[in-house]
Amino acid sequence: MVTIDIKAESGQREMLRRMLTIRAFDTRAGELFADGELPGFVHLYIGEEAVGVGAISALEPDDYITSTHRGHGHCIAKGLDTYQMMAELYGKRDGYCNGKGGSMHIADVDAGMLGANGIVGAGPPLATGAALTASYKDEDRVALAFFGDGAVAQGQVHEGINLAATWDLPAIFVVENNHFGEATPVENQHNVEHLSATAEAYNIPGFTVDGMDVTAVYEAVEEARARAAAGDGPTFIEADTYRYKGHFEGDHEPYRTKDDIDDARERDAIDRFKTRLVDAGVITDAEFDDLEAEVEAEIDEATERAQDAEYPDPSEAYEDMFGAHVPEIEEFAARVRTDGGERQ
Amino acid sequence: MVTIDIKAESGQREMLRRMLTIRAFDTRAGELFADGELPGFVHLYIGEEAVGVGAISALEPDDYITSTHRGHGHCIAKGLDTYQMMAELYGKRDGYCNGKGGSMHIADVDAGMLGANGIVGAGPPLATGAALTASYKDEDRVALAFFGDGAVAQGQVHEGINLAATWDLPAIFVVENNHFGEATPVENQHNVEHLSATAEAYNIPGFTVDGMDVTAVYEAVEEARARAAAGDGPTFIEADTYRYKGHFEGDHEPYRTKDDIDDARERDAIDRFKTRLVDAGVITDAEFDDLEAEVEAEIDEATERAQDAEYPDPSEAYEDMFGAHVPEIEEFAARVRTDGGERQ
Amino acid sequence: MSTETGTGQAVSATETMTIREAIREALREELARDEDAFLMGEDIGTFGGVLSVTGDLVDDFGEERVRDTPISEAGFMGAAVGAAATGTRPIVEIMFSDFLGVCAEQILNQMAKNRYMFGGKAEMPVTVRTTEGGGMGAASQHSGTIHTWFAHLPGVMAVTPGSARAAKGLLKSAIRSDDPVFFFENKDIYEQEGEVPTDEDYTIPLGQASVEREGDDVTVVATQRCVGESLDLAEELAGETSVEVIDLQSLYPMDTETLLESVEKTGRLIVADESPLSYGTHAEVVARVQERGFFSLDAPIQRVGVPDTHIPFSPALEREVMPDADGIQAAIDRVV
Amino acid sequence: MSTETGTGQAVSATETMTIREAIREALREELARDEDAFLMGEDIGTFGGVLSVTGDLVDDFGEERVRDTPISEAGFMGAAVGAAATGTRPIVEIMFSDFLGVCAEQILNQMAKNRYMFGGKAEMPVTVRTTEGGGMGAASQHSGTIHTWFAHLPGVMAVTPGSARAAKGLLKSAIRSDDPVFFFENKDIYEQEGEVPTDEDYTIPLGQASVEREGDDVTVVATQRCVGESLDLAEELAGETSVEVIDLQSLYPMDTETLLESVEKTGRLIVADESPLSYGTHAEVVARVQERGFFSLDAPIQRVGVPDTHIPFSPALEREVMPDADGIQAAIDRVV
Ligand SMILES: Cc1ncc(C[n+]2csc(CCOP(=O)(O)OP(=O)(O)O)c2C)c(N)n1
Ligand SMILES: Cc1ncc(C[n+]2csc(CCOP(=O)(O)OP(=O)(O)O)c2C)c(N)n1
Ligand SMILES: [Mg+2]
Ligand SMILES: [Mg+2]
Repeated sequence: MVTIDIKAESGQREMLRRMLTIRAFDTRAGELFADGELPGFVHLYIGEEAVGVGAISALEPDDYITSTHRGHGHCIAKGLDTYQMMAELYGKRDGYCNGKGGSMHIADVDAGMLGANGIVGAGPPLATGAALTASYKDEDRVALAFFGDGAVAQGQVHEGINLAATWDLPAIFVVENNHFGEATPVENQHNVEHLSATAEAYNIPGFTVDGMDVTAVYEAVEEARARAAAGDGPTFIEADTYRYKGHFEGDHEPYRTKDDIDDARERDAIDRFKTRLVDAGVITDAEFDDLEAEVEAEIDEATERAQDAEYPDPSEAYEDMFGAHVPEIEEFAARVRTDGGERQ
Repeated sequence: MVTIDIKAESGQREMLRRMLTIRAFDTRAGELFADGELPGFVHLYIGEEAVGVGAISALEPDDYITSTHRGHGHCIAKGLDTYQMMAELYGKRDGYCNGKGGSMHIADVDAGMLGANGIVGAGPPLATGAALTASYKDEDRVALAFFGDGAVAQGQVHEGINLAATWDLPAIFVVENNHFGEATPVENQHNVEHLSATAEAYNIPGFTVDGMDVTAVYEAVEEARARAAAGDGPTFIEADTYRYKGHFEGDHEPYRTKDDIDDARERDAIDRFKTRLVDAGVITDAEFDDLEAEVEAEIDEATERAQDAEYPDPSEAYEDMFGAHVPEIEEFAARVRTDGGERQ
Repeated sequence: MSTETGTGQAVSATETMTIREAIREALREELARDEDAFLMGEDIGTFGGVLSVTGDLVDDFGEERVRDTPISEAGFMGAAVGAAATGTRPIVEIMFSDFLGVCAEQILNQMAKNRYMFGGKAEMPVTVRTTEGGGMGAASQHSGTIHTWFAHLPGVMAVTPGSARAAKGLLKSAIRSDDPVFFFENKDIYEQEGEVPTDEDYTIPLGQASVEREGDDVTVVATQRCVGESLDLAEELAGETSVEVIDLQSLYPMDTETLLESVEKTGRLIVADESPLSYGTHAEVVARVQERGFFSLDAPIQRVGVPDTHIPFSPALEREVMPDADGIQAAIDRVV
Repeated sequence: MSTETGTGQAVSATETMTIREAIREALREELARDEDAFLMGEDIGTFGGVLSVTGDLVDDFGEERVRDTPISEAGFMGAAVGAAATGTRPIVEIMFSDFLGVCAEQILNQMAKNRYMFGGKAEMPVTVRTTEGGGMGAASQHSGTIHTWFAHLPGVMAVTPGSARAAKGLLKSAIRSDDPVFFFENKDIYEQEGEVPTDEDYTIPLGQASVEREGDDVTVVATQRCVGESLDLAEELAGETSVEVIDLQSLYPMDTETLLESVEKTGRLIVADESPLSYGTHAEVVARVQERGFFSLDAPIQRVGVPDTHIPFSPALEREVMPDADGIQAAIDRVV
């Protein structure tokens, strides 16, 4: 059973809600970062919501995904809890990684979310591995890798796809082509017009879909999943999308104009999906506003709770390196934490 | 000016000679290895002569090539000296690498031969770099990378091609598809029928040519070189070929039958080219026999001289790590070589 | 067949076998024991591995469990990480350790870091087997000893067996471990024979060294091929100098206690390992022993390793740079 | 502006600048000096580098010489090797040192080995710049300190400046060198200011350490950020304990002589460096100093580094594992 049934009106509303949640979460994250509340790097998914939500809704709940440095949207689409996400952004103990990972490393392996990833292009081989588990254990599961247009220039992306194609593994490769790798336009990274041409090198189906149309993404992934589950191997999907905000918060964006962004906003995925649902009578304008307010309230609460939550104890820095006990870590810790467990 | 003009009869004879030299050299190397005369690994090019000779003859003498672990053929096609090659196989000081490299690392950078390479797939990025030098210095030179069908599964091959394609560098990528990567058939390494489909991922011209037809290879590379030199970027050429001997000498070859090899021999590049030249009156059967005898004599002499040549002095092991003086190497050497420069 | 007492574990029957066989038997037993475990690597199936380590395993376990891969180390190392995180137990062969650079990213940033970055919420039961070292005339790109990189990398363990017994006992522990373990074979000693416990539950804990020979005058702690070189030398010197020989076995975690005990007795330490000397494995042994055993030491700790060169091809050069009994002898001479 | 005498080189006028500026000026001067030199990396052109190191260089030298690349570290590291072998002088930026795993193969088997394998018949004038270290909340995949890997790798040199002067002087030497040199910046100290000679021919030889402060009781040899931490601490302890502070500057080759001289005087040594402790940079310093300075040492050499963890994200955790003045103080307390 798919995660969200797009044919059902309730499913459509849920997809809309998830897109709104992503936008609200990342808008808030951007503000908090600008206010100096969040440490480290924050990469926002605003503008690209249709890709994550469209793709993951069409998967089954047990399916695996691998994500990127720009992972909040994938997490929310996969059903992760916004409080635990926000707590992680703050580096609090309640966060998905107990504060050890931060924005770039949110994971929930049990939920099939194999991790945001700070290394461009690292996800596809991991997804191939998850697909290998499914195939090895004969489970009805597929693995979907999200990665950016920039990542297509990474050799390990090719290796991951080639393995999955050669072994007919149940994998799906989704490029989020937002037209930039940091400050570098996709044209300066690749020689092809459509990144879906990559599929030709592996003799697997390759498509370019409108990544700002959640239905188009959904349908492409639904088909790809059926193919994967039937043992017919991977599919390569390029989702044409756009990021509205800088590469990371703080980016001065010398590489594009405000007009470029405004052009993209004309195709805004949330606006279009909302209009479609309103036109179809699935939702009224008022209901949409309520939904937006609900989502906003959820993010308010997540943020407040995250702000109030506890930091991990410094001694927790020495935990989680291994499953087994490793004496050196303890010994080295003792040298710094000389005074009854307190750092000197 | 091309290295060898295939339109001239003298050129045709020279190409034939180089193919014969490769076959004779590698036949001898195989025998010497079997006799326990040569240390290490030896990978023979027998059966694939048309690829190296066809491709390199169509380049200009100043052009660069990168090679593979199966590099003897590329060296001979590039005009390297068979005595210095053989001396290197023996680990003698007169060898191209003064005995430090062996079969897998013969190089002659000044001659544009940037090295055989023990790492599968490492060559293409190097060739891209050589092409970058040509472009940076505005020199009329191109760089050609040879690599195997197995190497196409390596990410760095893709990265090298993508860079060259994106930057329109004067590079040529030649896959020697001999149908195996060690013991693994190409079908178990890739999902495509023709590896030339790889070119689609970079929007560059891609061709599959008969790699056992020296003329076909020559023409494809001649065209590719013209394209590269004109600033139109790289070309991807798959040469369909076959290796007659084991992956390395000593390979028990459980992955194919003698019939498979016999089938390939029917397409033998030397036989076919010879027949063509005889038919065209470029060479007589007797002249061919003379040529073969000459080549055989050259290899005899190279081998004898190599056998008689001196080994490097053990102290030379400490040389050539850096251009600069590095005191630690000297110090560490002194600990072993305590007794007046002799190893204890 | 004989009986012996292994380090820290009482064992009964043993069998004489080579290191190559010991590795293959460990693989065979663990594949039989745990159906989530599988092998992955280049030409390890029908071909049996280029150095013939996996041999006939594919006949017993089939192609799904002894899986030939394309030449895509980054791809299948990453796939191993993804597979391990989702419930299998991959055992990866990297044909030569020099090829670890090709897949270093998946090791460095994924395999080694996932558990920690995810707050402990990921298991990573991967074993990586590979072969190191000179002696085959395989030249610089097929002869390196790179284990220090992985001993230094937080989040992975690294072992370097110097005997058939250690090979079997450590490999079984590595496979059973829920942490990533690198198992560094040495290609020059695959044929070295030794007594190996036949008990299928014989394992050697990760993080344990083994005193292979007792002595009073000087301690030689060695890894891989250098263990045998040291034992031969100790035998030769017997009567003259009494040499204690320790197989370090596990680079990380390291059994510092066993080293300290030995040095307390002998006062002199030699570290013999085939990694290049600068920033090599030796240095960590030196650092730990002087840290905690400073006042036991009667002389500076000596290092025997590769003199910061690559391994050259020519037989005239190769043995020159490889650490051996001569080098260990010279080191002993400097301090005894 | 002032005058000073740099290590080993008489210099005249200086200017106050940050480490970031010192690096940029070194690049600017060397690009101007040698037209075969060019920069290559991700977003180093118009964007000026993610940590703003290359800044406006593209305006002065154009896009051919300050070349933005696709996200293909293996590809462009390999291209740098191929370009260097054929007559150019590439200066590569790897955005974060954690990404070196992605391109480790081209470094390990090509860049580092070509000259040797080819019997000395290849030049390899490549400089690799990258940034290391915690302190930005950038989490485990963007905060690592991996310089020990490259210090250990035969065939490449590695430097780790701890001041603006060292940054400029060493980078210029690195670029001029015909050997591959890794230049490890530390992202936490880009804004640290210092006096830098303005002379365009001011360089610091690779393989030279710098005594940054003289002292009699204990020597602290430090790298990168730990140099400043040590100097601050030394200042604080002045009157109480007299601390000599040495910026190691060059990991390989290493200036063992300067360390030995210092330890001869102080008898006590602390090594402070941000690499993980086990098999870290510290250990090599320990090994060398005890090897040749054993009888000068009055106490075990102490190591201050990362306690074998990755760098965690949370600000509550990150500073806990980063070596700093507190840790150096604790180490001094153990031996003085
Ligand atoms: C291997 C590697 N190289 C470089 C980086 C730095 N980096 C982080 S995000 C990014 C751009 C990625 O572009 P793309 O794949 O298109 O994803 P997007 O940010 O557009 O979502 C880069 C270069 C990295 N994290 N990993
Ligand atoms: C990165 C790497 N992986 C594995 C190997 C071991 N190896 C050497 S040759 C070879 C097969 C290469 O096949 P192919 O590229 O088709 O070249 P061929 O030998 O057929 O000429 C392999 C796997 C290697 N040298 N480098
Ligand atoms: Mg992008
Ligand atoms: Mg092949």
